Amino acid sequence: MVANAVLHVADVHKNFGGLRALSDVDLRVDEGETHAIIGPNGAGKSTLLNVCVGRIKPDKGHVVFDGEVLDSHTPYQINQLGVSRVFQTPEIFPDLSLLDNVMIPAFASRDGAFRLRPFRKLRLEGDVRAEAEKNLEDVGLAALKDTEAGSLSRGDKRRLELAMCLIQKPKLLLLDEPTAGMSRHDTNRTVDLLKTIKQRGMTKVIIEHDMHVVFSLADRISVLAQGRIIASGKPEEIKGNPVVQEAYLGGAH
Amino acid sequence: MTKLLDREPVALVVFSAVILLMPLWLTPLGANYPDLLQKFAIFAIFAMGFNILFGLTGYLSFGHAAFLGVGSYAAVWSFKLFTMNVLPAIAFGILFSGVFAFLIGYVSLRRSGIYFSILTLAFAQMCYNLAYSVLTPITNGETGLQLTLQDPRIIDRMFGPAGAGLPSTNFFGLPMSGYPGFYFCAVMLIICFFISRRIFKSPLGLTLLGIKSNQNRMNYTGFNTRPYTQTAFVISGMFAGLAGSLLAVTDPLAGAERMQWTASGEVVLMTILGGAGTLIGPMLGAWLIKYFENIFSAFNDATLEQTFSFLPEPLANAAVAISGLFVGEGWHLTLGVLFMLIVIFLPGGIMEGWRRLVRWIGGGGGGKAKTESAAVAQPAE
Amino acid sequence: APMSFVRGAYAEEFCNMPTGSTVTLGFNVPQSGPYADEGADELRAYQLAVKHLNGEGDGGMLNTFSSKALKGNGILGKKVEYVTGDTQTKSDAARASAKRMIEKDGAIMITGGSSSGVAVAVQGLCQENGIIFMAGLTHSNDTTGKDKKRFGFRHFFNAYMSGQALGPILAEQLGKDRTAYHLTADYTWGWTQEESIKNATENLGWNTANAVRTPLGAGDFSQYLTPVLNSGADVLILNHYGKDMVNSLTQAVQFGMREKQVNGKNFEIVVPLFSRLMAQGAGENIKGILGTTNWNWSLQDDASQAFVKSFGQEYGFPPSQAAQTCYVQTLLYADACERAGAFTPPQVIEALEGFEFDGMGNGPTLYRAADHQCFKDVLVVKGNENPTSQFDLLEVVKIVPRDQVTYDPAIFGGELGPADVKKC
Amino acid sequence: MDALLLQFLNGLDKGGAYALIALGLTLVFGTLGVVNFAHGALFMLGAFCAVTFNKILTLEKVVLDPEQKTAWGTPLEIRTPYVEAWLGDFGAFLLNYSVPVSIIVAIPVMLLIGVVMERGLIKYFYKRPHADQILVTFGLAIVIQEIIKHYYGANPIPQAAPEIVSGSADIGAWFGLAGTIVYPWWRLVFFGFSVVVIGAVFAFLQFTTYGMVVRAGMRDSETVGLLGINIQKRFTVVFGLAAVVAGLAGVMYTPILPPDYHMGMDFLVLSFVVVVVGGMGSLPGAVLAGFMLGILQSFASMNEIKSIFPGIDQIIIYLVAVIILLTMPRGLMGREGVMEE
Amino acid sequence: MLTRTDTNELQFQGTDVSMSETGQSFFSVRDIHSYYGESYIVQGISLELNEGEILALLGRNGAGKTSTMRTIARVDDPALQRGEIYLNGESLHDKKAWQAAQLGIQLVPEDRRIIGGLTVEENLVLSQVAEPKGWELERIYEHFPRLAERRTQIGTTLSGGEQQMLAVARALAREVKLLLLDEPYEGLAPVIVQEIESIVRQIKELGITTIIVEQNAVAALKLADKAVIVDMGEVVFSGSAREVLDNEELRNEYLAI
Ligand SMILES: Nc1ncnc2c1ncn2[C@@H]1O[C@H](COP(=O)(O)OP(=O)(O)OP(=O)(O)O)[C@@H](O)[C@H]1O
Ligand SMILES: Nc1ncnc2c1ncn2[C@@H]1O[C@H](COP(=O)(O)OP(=O)(O)OP(=O)(O)O)[C@@H](O)[C@H]1O
Ligand SMILES: [Mg+2]
Ligand SMILES: [Mg+2]
Repeated sequence: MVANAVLHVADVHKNFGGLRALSDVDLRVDEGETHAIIGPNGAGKSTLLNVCVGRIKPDKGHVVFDGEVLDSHTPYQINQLGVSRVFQTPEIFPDLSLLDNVMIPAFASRDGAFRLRPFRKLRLEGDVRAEAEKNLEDVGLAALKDTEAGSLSRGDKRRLELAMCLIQKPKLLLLDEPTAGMSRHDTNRTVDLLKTIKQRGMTKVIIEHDMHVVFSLADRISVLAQGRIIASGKPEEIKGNPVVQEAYLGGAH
Repeated sequence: MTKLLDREPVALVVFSAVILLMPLWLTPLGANYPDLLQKFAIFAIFAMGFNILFGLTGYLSFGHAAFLGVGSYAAVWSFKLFTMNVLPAIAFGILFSGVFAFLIGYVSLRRSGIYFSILTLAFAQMCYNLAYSVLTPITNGETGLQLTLQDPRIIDRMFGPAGAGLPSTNFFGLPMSGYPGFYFCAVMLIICFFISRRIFKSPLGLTLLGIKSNQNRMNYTGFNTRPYTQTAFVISGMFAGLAGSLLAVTDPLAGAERMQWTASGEVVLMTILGGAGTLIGPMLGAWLIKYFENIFSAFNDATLEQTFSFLPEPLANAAVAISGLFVGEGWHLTLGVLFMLIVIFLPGGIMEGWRRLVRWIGGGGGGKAKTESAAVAQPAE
Repeated sequence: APMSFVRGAYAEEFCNMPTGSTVTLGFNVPQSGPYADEGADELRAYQLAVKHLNGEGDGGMLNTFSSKALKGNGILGKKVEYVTGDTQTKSDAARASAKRMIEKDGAIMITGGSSSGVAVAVQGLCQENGIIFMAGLTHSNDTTGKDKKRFGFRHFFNAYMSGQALGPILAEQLGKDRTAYHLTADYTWGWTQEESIKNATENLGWNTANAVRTPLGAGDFSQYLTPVLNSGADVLILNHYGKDMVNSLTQAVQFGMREKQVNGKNFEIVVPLFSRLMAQGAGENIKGILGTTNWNWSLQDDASQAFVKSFGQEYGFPPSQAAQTCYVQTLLYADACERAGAFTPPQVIEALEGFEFDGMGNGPTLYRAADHQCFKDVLVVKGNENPTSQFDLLEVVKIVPRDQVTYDPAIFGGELGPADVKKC
Repeated sequence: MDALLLQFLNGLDKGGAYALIALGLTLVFGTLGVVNFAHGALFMLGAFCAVTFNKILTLEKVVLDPEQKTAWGTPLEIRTPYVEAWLGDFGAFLLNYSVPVSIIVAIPVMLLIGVVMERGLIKYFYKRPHADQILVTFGLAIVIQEIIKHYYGANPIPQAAPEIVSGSADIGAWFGLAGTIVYPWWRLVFFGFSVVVIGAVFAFLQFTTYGMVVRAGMRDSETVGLLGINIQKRFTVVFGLAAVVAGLAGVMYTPILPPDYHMGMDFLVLSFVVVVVGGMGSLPGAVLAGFMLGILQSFASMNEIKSIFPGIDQIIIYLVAVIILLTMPRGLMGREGVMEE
Repeated sequence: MLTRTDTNELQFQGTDVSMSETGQSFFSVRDIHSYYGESYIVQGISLELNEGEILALLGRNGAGKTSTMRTIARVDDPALQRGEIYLNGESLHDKKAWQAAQLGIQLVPEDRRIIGGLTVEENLVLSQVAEPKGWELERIYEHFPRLAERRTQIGTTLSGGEQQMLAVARALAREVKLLLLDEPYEGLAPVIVQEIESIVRQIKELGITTIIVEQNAVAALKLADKAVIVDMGEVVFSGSAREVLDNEELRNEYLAI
């Protein structure tokens, strides 16, 4: 099991001022697995992802990805190792067309962090374009490919960001509430899409408050509360866990 | 027609034709004399280069004139030390400004936004102040670096003794003043246009646009943005260096004012005026400003009286009095008013005006977009 | 082929040879920037000169000029026309403007300018194009020294002459036992002036406490002025011009330097180069301050009177020294053409080189052939303590005769270069 | 030692000027987010309020004296200022105090100019890119300058400080060291004035909710509007305030620097440097940077230092700016996220 | 939690007028059309609401829900070109956002719009700058203890859910007549969703009229009295919430539930 852990968050601590955002977090994500992280608001879920992509340096502990310890890696290096992330508030290129939005990440994964070919014609990048179009198709935005991304509605921005991550074919995909603000219809589509990706063997960590999504996708679930992992296990185990019920799901579910 | 111009060879041919025929179509505007034509070409290069940085990455450098100055000084030194041939001068100009841009960019690009602007401004102002005074042995200070009869000119001396007067800059014997000088600059402009067009339409260009749009996303998308911005900075510095050395080629004198913040500000204004981020907008902006500077400032009461002489006496007097405020020593006023009008009514600069015109004509059903300026303005998109 | 090539196809003997019934002169003056007022005055003088040359108006100095070649029918019978341009007091802009006049407007002579940097830059350009340049206001030794040019002539005096003229008067009025402190604008003109004044005063026995360079356009000079107070110097010499001079003088007075006593002597301030417009900017503070100037409208000789009269009648106020210089330069050029009987530059140059004349307001004057510097009397002036009008700002203390300021051209080096005919 | 003290005083004085000019700029630039290239023009307009006020006071009754002639033959004009003719001693008093008194004139005038400028032009540019703001305000600055040039010429126009403060104060004497530290009264007045104005602006913006609302409005004017606040009005007030501060700086500076139409541009770059070194969006930062750069510039101009580093006084401000911006990412006290894109 | 009646609530009930003199509903939107620049987004939407009612505004992504809400709140973008809006007899279509807010409209925007650089408390104080004020800060902190803990933290560094609470709290800090909630549950953990649901119920009890946009249509419909479904900027259904819950066809077609 240790051998095929793609992501290993080892004993990570993070304080913001006096606030303990993460304490003693230890998390393993196995190859091909879809690992869901749930927990109340402010539990530290996004912070955990921030630590994984190098946005925040942990005060203590390490993140190990694919055997490499990500201590001094910058965000772009981590991405180049094969980690892509969908943010909680969509991070897209608002002034560019949808197609350009998706082509840019494709260049990053094809050409590396820096490669200078100033005279290559964009028009000759037919294969990248085709792939970008296909990815837009997958998330259902093909019809809008020439519009400016900034004018999309919020749900559409999220789907665009997903497409931007998927085109990179990352080894590990980190999703911070990918279906928040999406209509039920689109949520279902997104879930289907994520399922197909899973079949391709992509490892995913997903933060989600929508329990439909969580239970239909997750192989394992970890529950984070006040910066600690309070439970971890198969979906059925989590569902039945009274502590989780109390801290997170509330009486109704 | 627009589709057609998207094709590279077509765009280049049209662009070249427009540039090379400038002496012809600028005649009615009174701007068809070599010096102004040269300035048109040179400042178009300067603005085009600036646009590669500002238009693509959004980094607003307020010290670009430093590279213009460095290019000029390098070129004049090449004339003084080696040869009056312009090729080495240009090479030195580009090289030195490239090195300068690399160093200044390396430091300044650690910051973004206004902090970056002020860093570049500070570097340029230091260059200017030092060039004006302390560095006089290298720059000849206020007067500007000039050729003298005592210059060594090693390479030229190997081929023959110095003449009585100052030699002129030449391209393998062809003197680079007057129209030949313009055509030389024009060819450089066409090459720069080609390079700039290629960059705009390359993955590099798209990447730079991504940096402008959301640098954060670029980092999490796996791009190391610094080398990209650094590249854009150096390229645009080299364009500026080329422009600077061409200034020296057409007129071998390099003054320190070329590095002052006002000169840096001018290229910013040119670019915004024409339309930042468009291929040829900055060039149009450069033309407009240079045109006003050179033509409007030259009007005086006598010329105005001539112009309005067809009017009855009192009317003519009034016309002279009013228009006199805007020309001659008032040309700055005209420029200021123009800046305001354009930015208020055409956000996005002259190119925006062009787009509106096209849309209006297209929408009006006429479809006759073949105005004279059509050829000038079109290749950008 | 572009139409403009056609012009070159005429069998032109030299650049911009006048072929019609008119001849065009180029007046290149600062219309924007700090010297715009000076430029405006220069332009007024030029326009007046053109009038007089064309036989309009009262003729001004045409009547007093010792050479009687000019007849008031233009130059060589061709009516004088002119074009104007803005130097912006920047070498680049000045050269661009001059080039426009040469390339587009067909100007056969360029004149004007209000700073040495511009003068040297435009002079170099004119040399390359074979166009005669009659410098406007330029005071640096370099203009007719190390940067002198065959096609350039200067009627204005220079820093060296200021030093030579001012030195003895300073010794006379302030005593020989003085310690001077220089504040110098940090560029070529400032340096040459500092050097000239320093040499002149040290030769008379003065000490120099310090010579400090100040950046151009410093605005507030307080940080350079306070050290003066404790340096033991009893004279402050301001080698500044224009706005810098107005500011540094105003501030020096504010620091109480006029009332100070050092070594038992009254502390004094000296401004080697004065102009009336500057005096206006400095207001009250200029009163009693010594300096030199090229010309002042209060001079009583016939020529000056005649010029003041025609200028005053035309514009309602007296001319500045810049105006007088520019007016004279235009007449001198026209006269040289008449005497040479041609516009051909080498011949005009020949007519100007070594030309001796009088009746232009500064007494007998020589255009020295060796460096194209003009030699004439230099005025030592003082800020007027009791002005009778808003223009009466300078009081002539002494007219220093020309012999006293003449020097050996060799000391500043430079080469004039050839006087060959050029086509353009 | 005295020399150092004097330089320190110079630095304070200069710093006061820099801080005062930067203060208005940072209100508009750091708070409202408008890159205002016309700020220098506002400073200049302030100075010209003093000039105009003085001009009005010295309006002269012109009587032609046909007996006497000028050098060019027209009758001599005999001029007497109206105020003195009408008001006698009080007129003379007014004339003497014209610079400080013109503050009273300058405040409403500058406020009006500021408000008109904001209502008529700037308000349309809050949401536009900085580049557009630069272009429009630069254009405006040129227009203002040219208008002033047209009416007042390009030559500096001297303004005298009131006689009572025209001399120098012997500060040393206060500490029993007569004659060692002598400093012009007007410069001390100017320094005191700048401290008072800076203090007043601070009190208004730092310690009241007003300032917080304005800062919030700059970040997100739409949301602030949704909370029922008429943010536009507050922007106008802040802009007017900035214009007044700039104008007052201009008025008070006239006895030190005879004003001309170009003085605004001369200070423009410097004031931007001060604001940015202080850190975007921080009033205390701008003031601190103003004083710091003023003092450093004074010390760098000392002969002892210049002889080691020739020309250091010319570049010290930029050098310090570079060092600070490289060591502190957002200047001295900048706020995160303001103008970093 | 809100069962205690304090003076404030009494006041709300005191001003209870269900119909204005003109005989119109408490809140009505009549045929509004609005544009982002040149794109025509809201294409003739009309709504009617009585005081104290909750309306669920439903529709797919990009249907124009947010645009409708923004038009009602009178922000500049999208620009209202045609149509009328009345609240309690007062016209809103000719008002600016801040005027509308002073008349009692509060929008809780979908992207929360917490103001950067200000602390949590400053964000709340900001909403009480202009009259009329609503809940006191103490009362807000009582209902949102999480915000009380984070009082001095910079608002934008709050977790997503905390920001959502702050956005709702900010609206309650003003006296509200019409509350516009744009996806208030987005990003919230189920427990918090329940919390906010109960707050919305209590708000209803206070007689505050509410329009709620929510992707979780079932949750919204459970609260709502009326429902409107929009698509492509037009109203495709308008009726009671029950009808939508009962009409499977409708749900399938526009809501996919
Ligand atoms: N930069 C920061 N400075 C201070 N506190 C922070 C910072 N970033 C996050 N926090 C705090 O850390 C805690 C964890 O935040 P985080 O964003 O990880 O929560 P989350 O689990 O993603 O919650 P949600 O589901 O609401 O998004 C929160 O209480 C938040 O306020
Ligand atoms: N600023 C804008 N400029 C141009 N078009 C916009 C802008 N904002 C939104 N739109 C367009 O308006 C339409 C409606 O958007 P709106 O945000 O109102 O939808 P919504 O129903 O709220 O969707 P969601 O559920 O995704 O939030 C969309 O097609 C969107 O692309
Ligand atoms: Mg989160
Ligand atoms: Mg929405």
